[in-house]
Amino acid sequence: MTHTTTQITSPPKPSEILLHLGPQHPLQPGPFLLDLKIEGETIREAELKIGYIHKGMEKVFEDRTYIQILPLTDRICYLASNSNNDVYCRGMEELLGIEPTDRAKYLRVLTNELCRIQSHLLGIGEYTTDVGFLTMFIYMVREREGIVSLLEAITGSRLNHNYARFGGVAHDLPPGYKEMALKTLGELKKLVKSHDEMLSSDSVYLKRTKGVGVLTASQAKELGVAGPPLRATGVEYDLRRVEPYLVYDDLDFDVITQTDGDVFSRVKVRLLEILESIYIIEQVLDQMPTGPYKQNVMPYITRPAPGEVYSRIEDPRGEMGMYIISDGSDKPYRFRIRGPAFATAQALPPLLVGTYVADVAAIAASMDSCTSEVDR
Amino acid sequence: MVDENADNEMVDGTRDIIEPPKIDRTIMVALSETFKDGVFDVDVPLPNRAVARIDPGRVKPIMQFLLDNGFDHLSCISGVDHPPDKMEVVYHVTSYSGPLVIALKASIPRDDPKIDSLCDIYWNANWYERETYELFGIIFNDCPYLKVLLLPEDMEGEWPLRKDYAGYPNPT
Amino acid sequence: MGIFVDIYDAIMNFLIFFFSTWELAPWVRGIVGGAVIGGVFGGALVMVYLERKFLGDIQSRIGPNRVGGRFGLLQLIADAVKLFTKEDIIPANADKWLFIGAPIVALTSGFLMVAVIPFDLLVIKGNEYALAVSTMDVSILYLEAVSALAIFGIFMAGWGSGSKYSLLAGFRNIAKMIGYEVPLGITIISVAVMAHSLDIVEIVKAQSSIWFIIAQPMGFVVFGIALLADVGRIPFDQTEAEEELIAGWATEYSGMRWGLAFFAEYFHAVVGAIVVSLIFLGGWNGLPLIGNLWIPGIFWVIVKAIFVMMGMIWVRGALPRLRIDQVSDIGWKVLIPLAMLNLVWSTIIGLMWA
Amino acid sequence: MDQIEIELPSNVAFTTTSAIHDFIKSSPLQKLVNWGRKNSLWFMTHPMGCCGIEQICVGVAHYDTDRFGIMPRASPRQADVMMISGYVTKKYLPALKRVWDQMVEPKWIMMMGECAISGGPWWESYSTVINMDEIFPVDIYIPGCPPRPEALLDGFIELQKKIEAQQDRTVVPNPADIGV
Repeated sequence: MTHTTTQITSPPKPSEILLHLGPQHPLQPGPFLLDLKIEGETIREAELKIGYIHKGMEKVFEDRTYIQILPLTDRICYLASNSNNDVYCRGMEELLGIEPTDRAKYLRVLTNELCRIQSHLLGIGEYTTDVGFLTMFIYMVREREGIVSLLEAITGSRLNHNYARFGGVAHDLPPGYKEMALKTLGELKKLVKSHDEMLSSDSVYLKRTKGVGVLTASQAKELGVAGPPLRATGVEYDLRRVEPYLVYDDLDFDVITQTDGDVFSRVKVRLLEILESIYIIEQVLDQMPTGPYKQNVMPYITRPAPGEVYSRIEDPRGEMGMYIISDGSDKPYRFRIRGPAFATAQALPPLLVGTYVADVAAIAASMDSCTSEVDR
Repeated sequence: MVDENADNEMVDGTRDIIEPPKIDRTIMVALSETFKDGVFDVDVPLPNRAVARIDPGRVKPIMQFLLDNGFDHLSCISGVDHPPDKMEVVYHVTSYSGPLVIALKASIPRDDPKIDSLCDIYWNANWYERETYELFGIIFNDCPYLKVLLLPEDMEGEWPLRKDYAGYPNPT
Repeated sequence: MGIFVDIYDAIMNFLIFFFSTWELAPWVRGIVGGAVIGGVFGGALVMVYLERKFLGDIQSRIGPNRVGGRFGLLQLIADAVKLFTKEDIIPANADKWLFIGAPIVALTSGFLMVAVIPFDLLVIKGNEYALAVSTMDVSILYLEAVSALAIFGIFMAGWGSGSKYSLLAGFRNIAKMIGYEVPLGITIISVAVMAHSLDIVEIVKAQSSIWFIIAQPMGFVVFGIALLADVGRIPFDQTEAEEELIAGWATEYSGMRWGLAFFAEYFHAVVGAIVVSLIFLGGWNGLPLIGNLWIPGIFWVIVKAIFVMMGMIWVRGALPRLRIDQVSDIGWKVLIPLAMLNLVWSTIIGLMWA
Repeated sequence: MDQIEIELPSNVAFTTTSAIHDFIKSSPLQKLVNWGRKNSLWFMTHPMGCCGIEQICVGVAHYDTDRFGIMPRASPRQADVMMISGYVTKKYLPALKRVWDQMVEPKWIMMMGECAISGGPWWESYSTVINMDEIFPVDIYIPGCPPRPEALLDGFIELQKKIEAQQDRTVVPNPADIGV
């Protein structure tokens, strides 16, 4: 795989057109510019141009105290805000040398998995609307509302939860939460199974998705992708299993893999991961220990000792990492965000070359990249 | 593209019979033994994290060595500015088959920040290098497509993430 | 019910008697034509409305319910008022005349189709009068021919807009329609073979005992799929695939020009639904075995057409969009052989019938 | 949709004929026109950030804006409302202005969320443009980070009230403005 596949190298020939998708385009939530050089309907070269909502987060974070950064980490990727909180708090806990309480660990796993479910639901929804299946999109968002309500009951917010704290979490569970959650999740399980059956049996859908945008395992590794696109190729790489954090090593779950590596498998991985997350949440609700959900003295004004940490967790989209360098003051010296969507976005243009214009929507949406996190 | 990867897969298929390389801390010992004067200050602060400083001139052979030993995933490339005279490029390298993350730091002079590109070794280094270039002004030799990625093109040359950047906070 | 039939018959009797005695039958046709175009326009409105409410039901939404009572009956009027009062823009690098002409051509094709559609057969003093603007003995061929004019409309829009999205949509439309006009035509021929006539009136009359959907179910399926492609609805809406080509050939259209283009599509869909109800579902013949229960035939045509329209909306709610190469694949490799097979079948059955 | 087109002057034809407008003003037609416009607000699908997710949610089953006749349209030519639902960066501003110019009159613009209104958490960043109300003629501000879907619906209803009270003016375009 050469680098010429990531960029448009020459001006279009008379038989070719340069087609610009974006920045305002209904392809994905978030602006980006995808330049395609097409001949007829076939894509000859593709180039992805990003940065349209580059906020300069890394610079802003260097000017904020550690606790001020916490709510801002939500905004890195609004669909995985709990994961982002969590990876930041885990990094800070390493720097500060504290350990979250047992109950807080379980609560974080609970919110992370809920977050994964809602992100996958919206991801699948976006994807189905991109292959023209509007009804399934609406069903997915409808089911997502239930999960958003569950998250809202814990954190008080629909999207940017700001829930984890250094060494704990912000709130305990509301009373009667377990029954409410089990009811909603039970319904969701049935609905997801029926949607899965529908998507696996719809012949037009299968025609659109089977064998499209195929990544092999070696290709995916070479492109540096992680998360569902990698697991769809059959590689069992999940940081929850590879590098167990919080209480994931006490919980029973499978790493979902598929073998084909095409668009269909990526969506299938997400669908099955929703079911697996529901299973995890059921265990978490059963095993939830009593005790404090936060430290007795919350470290609000923090001056960690000079040092550095690279913490990473399994985001809904893959490997989310943060590299924090402390110089002993109350603000980080350097704050680097390694987003999973950045890696998948980079892997997009090589996948598009040789496919049809109509597949662009399907492939791009099946990678489920989050523009906000790509641009940061 | 397709043919090339078909070949890769076949190579992988035959390679599976050979014993897979070990993804653990012993790699650090091997690394410092192989590159005696290229790798120094090796430290393992946490069970799954290893840190080392490397000679910026030998970054390519070191990375090639790591890739051959199973560290097939370049996680991240970050720039760090240390005014007045130093800049650091930090490579986080890990593997798809183990939890160990190796952070390799290369110090380069701030007035002439240049280092070799890794695009030949890790395909996905390209965007990370472009990002580091536009934010810090670190030039990656032989990077095939070194131009701005996130910033508008007229902001090239401002290097906003350097510590002495004047445009922050935004004056408008 | 009887009183309505009486009134209806009386009005029709009067009209035909009055004008035919003056030997000014063209005026009858004019009036009927105006009424029919108005009626099909109304039908298109109904279809858009159904699309929003019935599709909303499929998608567990409510659909419009704020203007015009709790069923949102005036929603389309509000849309039309808004579209009429929008600014009129012709993009700088559009080909002006093609851009302006495209919706007109598309809509004209719809109007021309309406000319030969019979809605009822009136028997007055032993003479049969088809309730149509014009009767001709090759009306089904004429219908097929003028419906293809709309393809030019869409390609004019695609080329004239000066936008790459529109251009791609125009290409896709041509590629699609070359493949789908053929099975459409062959199916129509097989219907004509079975009815021993190319006249729609004769085709409907031939269905008085048994509908052609029962006599040649395969033909119905082929015709239905080809018709969906013809009117450009999901799964064949590649020409305006929202996530790929913004709004396809209509990307650069705004205000009432877009309204016209949009309406032309629905107009075609409604005419298509009526044609299906005429050539496969028995037209004004009512239900098989039961007959038309003394209900005016025009009522049966409309009810059947509405059912066909709801079927189209249902398909839209239930299926994703195909890719353009797959569309061509289906057209050439599946539909045309099936249509041929159906032609053989209908020839055999038709000969036995005769 | 070519990038190079950005430099071209937008040569558009105006249909603002004063006679028509006078007639509309002096008759109940204005009310009818306003009624039509306010009940058929099509917004452009243009999610830009966290608020974009709520924008998606508000258009579908649970909050269904179609009840009010509010629908998403992908093409700016057919949209009436543009929602700026996230941070406007220096890189994005030219494209955003162009999209706004492509929309046809009458059009409205809504600022959704803190980022668009005042800059939100990133107001001092090097990459961003603040004071958007000096660049776009903003009609409605919807505060929140991100605003809940209910707040977004409320914003639409406020916009409907605004449209209801609107009087069309006779606009004679300045030839210098349209590049004639």
